[in-house]
Amino acid sequence: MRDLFRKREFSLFIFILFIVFGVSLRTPSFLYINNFVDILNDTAILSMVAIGQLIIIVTGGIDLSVGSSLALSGMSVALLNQYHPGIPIFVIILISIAIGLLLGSINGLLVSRAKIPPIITTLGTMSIYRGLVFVLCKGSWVSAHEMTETFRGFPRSSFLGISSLIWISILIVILFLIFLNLSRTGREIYGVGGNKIASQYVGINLKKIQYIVFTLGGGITGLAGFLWVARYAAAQSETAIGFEFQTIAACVIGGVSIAGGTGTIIGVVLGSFFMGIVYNALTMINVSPFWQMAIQGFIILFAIIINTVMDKRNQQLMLRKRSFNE
Amino acid sequence: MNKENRKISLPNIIWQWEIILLFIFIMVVIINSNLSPYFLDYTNLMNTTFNFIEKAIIALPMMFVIICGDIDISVASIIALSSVFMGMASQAGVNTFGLVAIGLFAGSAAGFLNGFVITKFGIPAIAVTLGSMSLFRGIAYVILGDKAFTKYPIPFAYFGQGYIGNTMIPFELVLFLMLAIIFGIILHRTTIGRKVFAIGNNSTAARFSGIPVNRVRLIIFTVTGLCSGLASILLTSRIGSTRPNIASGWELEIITTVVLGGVAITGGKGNIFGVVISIFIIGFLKFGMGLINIPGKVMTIIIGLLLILAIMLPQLIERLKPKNSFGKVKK
Amino acid sequence: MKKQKFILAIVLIVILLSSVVSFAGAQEKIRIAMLVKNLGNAFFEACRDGGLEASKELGGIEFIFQGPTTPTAEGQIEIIDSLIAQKVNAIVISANDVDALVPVCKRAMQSGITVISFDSGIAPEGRILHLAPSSSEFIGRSQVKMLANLIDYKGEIAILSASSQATNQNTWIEWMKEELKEPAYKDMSLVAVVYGDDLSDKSYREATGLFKSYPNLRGIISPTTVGIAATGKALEDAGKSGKIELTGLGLPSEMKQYIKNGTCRQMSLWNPIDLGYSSTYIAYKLIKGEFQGKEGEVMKVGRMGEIKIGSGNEAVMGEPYIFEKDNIDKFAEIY
Amino acid sequence: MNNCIIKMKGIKKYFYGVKALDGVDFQVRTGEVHALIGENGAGKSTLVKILTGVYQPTAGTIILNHKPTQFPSPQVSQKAGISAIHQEATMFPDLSIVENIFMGHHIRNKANGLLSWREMKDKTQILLDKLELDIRPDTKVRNLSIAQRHMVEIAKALSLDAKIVIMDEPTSALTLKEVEYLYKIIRKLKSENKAVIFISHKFEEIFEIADYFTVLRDGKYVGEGTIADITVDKIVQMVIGRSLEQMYSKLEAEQGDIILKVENLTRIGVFKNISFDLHKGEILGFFGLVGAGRSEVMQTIFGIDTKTSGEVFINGKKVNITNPSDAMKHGLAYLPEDRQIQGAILAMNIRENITLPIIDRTSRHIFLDRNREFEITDEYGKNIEIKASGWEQLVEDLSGGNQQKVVLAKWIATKPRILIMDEPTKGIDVATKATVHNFISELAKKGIAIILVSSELPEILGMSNHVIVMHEGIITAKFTREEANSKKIIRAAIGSISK
Repeated sequence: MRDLFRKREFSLFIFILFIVFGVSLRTPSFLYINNFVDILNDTAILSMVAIGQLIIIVTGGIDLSVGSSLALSGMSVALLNQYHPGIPIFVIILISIAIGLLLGSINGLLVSRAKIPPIITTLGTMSIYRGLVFVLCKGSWVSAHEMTETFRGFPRSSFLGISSLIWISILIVILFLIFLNLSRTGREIYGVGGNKIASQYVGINLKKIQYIVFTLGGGITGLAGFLWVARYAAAQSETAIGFEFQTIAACVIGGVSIAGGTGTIIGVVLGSFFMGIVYNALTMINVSPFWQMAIQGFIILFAIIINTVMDKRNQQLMLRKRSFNE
Repeated sequence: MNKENRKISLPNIIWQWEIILLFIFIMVVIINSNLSPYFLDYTNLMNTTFNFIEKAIIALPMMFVIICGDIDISVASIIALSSVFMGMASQAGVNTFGLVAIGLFAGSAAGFLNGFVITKFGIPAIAVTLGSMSLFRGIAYVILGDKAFTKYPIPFAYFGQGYIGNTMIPFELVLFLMLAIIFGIILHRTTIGRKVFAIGNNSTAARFSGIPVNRVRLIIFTVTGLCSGLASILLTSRIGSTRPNIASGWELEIITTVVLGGVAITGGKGNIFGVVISIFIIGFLKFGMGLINIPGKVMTIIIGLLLILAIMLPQLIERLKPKNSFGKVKK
Repeated sequence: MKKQKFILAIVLIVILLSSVVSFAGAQEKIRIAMLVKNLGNAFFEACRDGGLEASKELGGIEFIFQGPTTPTAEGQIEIIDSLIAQKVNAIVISANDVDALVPVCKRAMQSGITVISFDSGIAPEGRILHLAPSSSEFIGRSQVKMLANLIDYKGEIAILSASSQATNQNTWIEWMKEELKEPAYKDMSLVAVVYGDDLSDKSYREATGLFKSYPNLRGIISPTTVGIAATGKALEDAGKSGKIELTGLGLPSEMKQYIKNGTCRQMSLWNPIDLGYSSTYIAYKLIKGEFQGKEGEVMKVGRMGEIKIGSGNEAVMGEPYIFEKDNIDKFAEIY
Repeated sequence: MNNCIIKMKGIKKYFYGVKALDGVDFQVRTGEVHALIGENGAGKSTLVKILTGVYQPTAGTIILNHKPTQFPSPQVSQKAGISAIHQEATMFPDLSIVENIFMGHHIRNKANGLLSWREMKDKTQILLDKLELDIRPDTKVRNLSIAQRHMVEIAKALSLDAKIVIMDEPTSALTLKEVEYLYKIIRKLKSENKAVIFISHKFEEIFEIADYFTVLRDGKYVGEGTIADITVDKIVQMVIGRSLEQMYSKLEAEQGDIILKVENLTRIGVFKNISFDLHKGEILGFFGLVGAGRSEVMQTIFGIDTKTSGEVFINGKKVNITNPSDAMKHGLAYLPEDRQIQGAILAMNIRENITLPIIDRTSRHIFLDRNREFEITDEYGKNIEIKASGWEQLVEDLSGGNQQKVVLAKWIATKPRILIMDEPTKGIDVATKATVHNFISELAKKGIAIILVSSELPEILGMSNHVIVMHEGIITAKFTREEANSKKIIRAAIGSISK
């Protein structure tokens, strides 16, 4: 039990409850179940892509290209839908995942084979993919009436009263919980991030792991691309611009160490949820729109500092405990 | 390969990298002048420097930041923040001299805040500046809202629009070249530079050797803020107005420039010549592409490709070299 | 060896790109550059089509279409610099900043380039004339009138704009507020102005925030295409179609869906093709010296008929067109 | 020899032209505990890394079960039944013990292919019980003591169920009790007809547990034989190529006044109540097992870590040292334990390394003065006999011994009055070791006060005027040179002397 309290996830959870409580004092409607469903809908895509970002950051990498690859795969399937409305929705979904996997694997190859540091690789592909979106759509948009009803309606179509958007994100969370905790490759991802030399000694293939995380991350991003354009019923060349920073922020708030080796799915999901609540709360309690960005920045900084300070305190406590045992 | 050859290997690599960059630069000039008759025109070339010198001025301290093994993605937001403070002061009737002081001070203060949080709490720079990126620009939005500051004293316009005497050489360009010389001397010829390289290569050993690692990093972040403030003065002066969204997206362009200049993102390696050449490569490349009216979004593809290809190039060369029989012992 | 390959690669890339670029051509023609707020914006794509139409009609024009990657003044300045260097004959700009472009446009005019602004203007010192799609006052006031009709002059309303920095939007909002002061609107109150930054997701979120924070909200005005479409989608998703009325300025092609299903019963916009056509036409005639660009002058602008230059060298093209269920199909085909 | 499980012939390994191994032959039989003996830097660890697939040999053949084999990766080696406890920390600090033990070969549920944590946890529990370690299997390794970490490493090797188990200095951080358990485990492995390669430079251990030995020196094969047929003296001869007496050339130095006085220095959770005096010209030895807290004490004195309480006096004056540059101002110098991480900056050249701590003094104002740097490097580098092609050579291209000399020269160049040396001869070859020892003696003779932290008993005994022994953060014994002997020191180091 005491371990539970010491966990970052737990303190983040408490922090979230605190904010929810504070906001609901001012705006009781914040507590309505509908509002939470909306927040879930809003954070579904963020938490999915943040999980992709998580597995990359855990290996000590970073992916700045998620916003661009999301836009590229989203634009591709939107155009596909516009010109071939007959293609069934599940094929569209598969294609969006496939495009994402392709874009991710390009990153993965550049990082693992060409040995370009992840931050540079994805800085480059970020511009390349974003530019390709523009080339692909020739500057024009795909808008609501150019999409088929099933395409547009997919994220909202509900099953057991919950939208498929949320279902998909739950599915991704579960799949990746299993992958990260119950598969060898999943654990090796943590191994690589924790200690590269040690993981070499136990025979983990670093290149393979790097390739896998970027590719998988790309796959999620690709799927998110479809969900994004379908949900907002618009594919534009500016789609998801700056989204990479949001996913990184969700990870950092969720307690993922930017240096690699640590970070949990639950933490990231909470981190995304936290961002969603902050966004939602800021609009609900009528904070001036001009304050939003400053408050977000402040909260990110605050969360990071608290995380670090708590971590250091825990380590001190651990040391103290050990010295008393003697 | 024997020891004798490896002796000068590091300068060798840098030398090679500069050769590559210089070569790319020449290619850019040749191709551009073939594609457009307007490229090789003294006035045009001078005037186009206005468009990248402000970024270049931040690229100089950014080079120090990255050599130290850190990164600062809040620089563009610092530009917005300083510009807003200058705008406020200008509305209140502060003169040109005062505005410059305020711009520099606001930039340094923001940079100091970054450095302070990074060194005090030991948080990776990328995480801190990710937060401060929103915070600084956010403050600019808070102050400005949907307004813009447009009233600046007339002499203030000189910084971003003026030329040196009757020549067509922009004041900005001269200022940048002077700063490049100063930063180059600091990096390669002074104890500060030596310390920066030591920190970037191995911050633990540097600390054990009595180098005040955190103080040096704090100073570098503050100087980065200072230079962002300076860039803000030039930009504000050049466009004569302040909006909270100015310079958006510059942080990544600046980092791209520095990395293309051969500064290792993992720290410890870099050279002023590489960065200066890289600044002009990207600047002239964009200008040349602009002359044949390639859309900006297509330019980003080319710059992205250039970045990746250029970074891959030394490895490709390495791979083509006959394999020596020695393994690697690197940790 | 490797270096040679590298040169080859660069050369190939450049060749590839120059084939993408269709504008590079003969030098004898009159070159008119249209510079828009940013690339990848459907509204400006339609303006480009108008510009191309005018170029074809007038003949002997090389039409250049350019815009920065992000809607900022410094991005536009960079492009203007390269246009000056290319010695184009005219620049037609929709500006991201009224004042910031003045110095560089002055320089352009000094080097003999005809500079006019359209859609979103530059301050008078920086251009010969400005072609407004419609008078800002008229746009602002008519928006409020349109919404008031939809909600019977009663209830809370909100505005969802583009970015807080968009100058033309801000002017319209000022006029909307002005109009709301009239006694006819005593039962209406403007509760919020929010900004979607012309991003679908942010506009969508802001719109949803509006419904939640103001349960009694009756109407939303969104004077920007991305914003109005995202609000339409948000209303549809929240099941608020018909409960909250939506109006504003939007491209018919983007809004067809929401106008057809009644989420947005009425909205208006001027014809961006006409706007692009007229501004290109005027630029050409100014170069040829057939128009003087003087206050009070009446210009004969091709198929658009006569346009008069008003005070401050501002010309107004016409009134915005109102789109409804009945006519949306026709226009959605065009722009 | 039909039960020969692995045979290595003519193994060579060069690192950038430095010969780490030069034609080594090595063979191990099943059911045998084979001691691989040699000084630090003799090539033992390199040989182990070739066996485990971490390094590829430059030349030579490996024959496994009478078939020529190659180990291109650690995985191949593991699959072939070789597991190893490496000397360096090869742990994942943020992961649990279970995870550390099973990383790379997690157990999967046969039915669904997913990891079976329960089975792994159970197995870990069994392993921990076997080693009598009272820790929960899901404890993070970060929270373990050094000795516990080593035990986990051993558990990890055992979990692999390997045919050949390599133990590279497994006992360096263990207490006597834990060492006994280790012996038990080794005997059990032997009875299961497995081969154990046991690397140690503690002869008493070798004679206790090993059956057979192979000696390496300077990367070369020296000889092999059965333990029963050899004496300690003979092995020592083989290992060092000369007799023990020659090794330590302690010059008697005049001992002066107290220069450094430490009183009740405490850093919570790390060490407490450390008090000692250091005289001019004295060599004060600090002995203890890995993780006893010696380096931490020194780093606190040098201002790298902050103390919780206690006082430090230099020349009778109380000083407050909060960072290394303060410490240097008071005439302190600290040669750290980890040469490659804390000591040298590998990617910089010799000149830049040696002048780094005194860079502000060699420069003219803030401008670097390369000539002066060169002069200083030349002076100190030649003095300590650094072998390099020039002062512009990168430190990473030097041999371990020469790297250490660079670090030593760097600190001597600060002209310290008090020199703290943390494992100054760790991992360097015999010849260099002797140079370093001579050098230390000479420094002491010049009146410099020296603290020598070492885990090598002969070094401590051979060099020190006084010996302080630490165990788990406290001083357990202090001896004069005359009182000190290996038995007393070891007993204090494993904590059997009460405070």
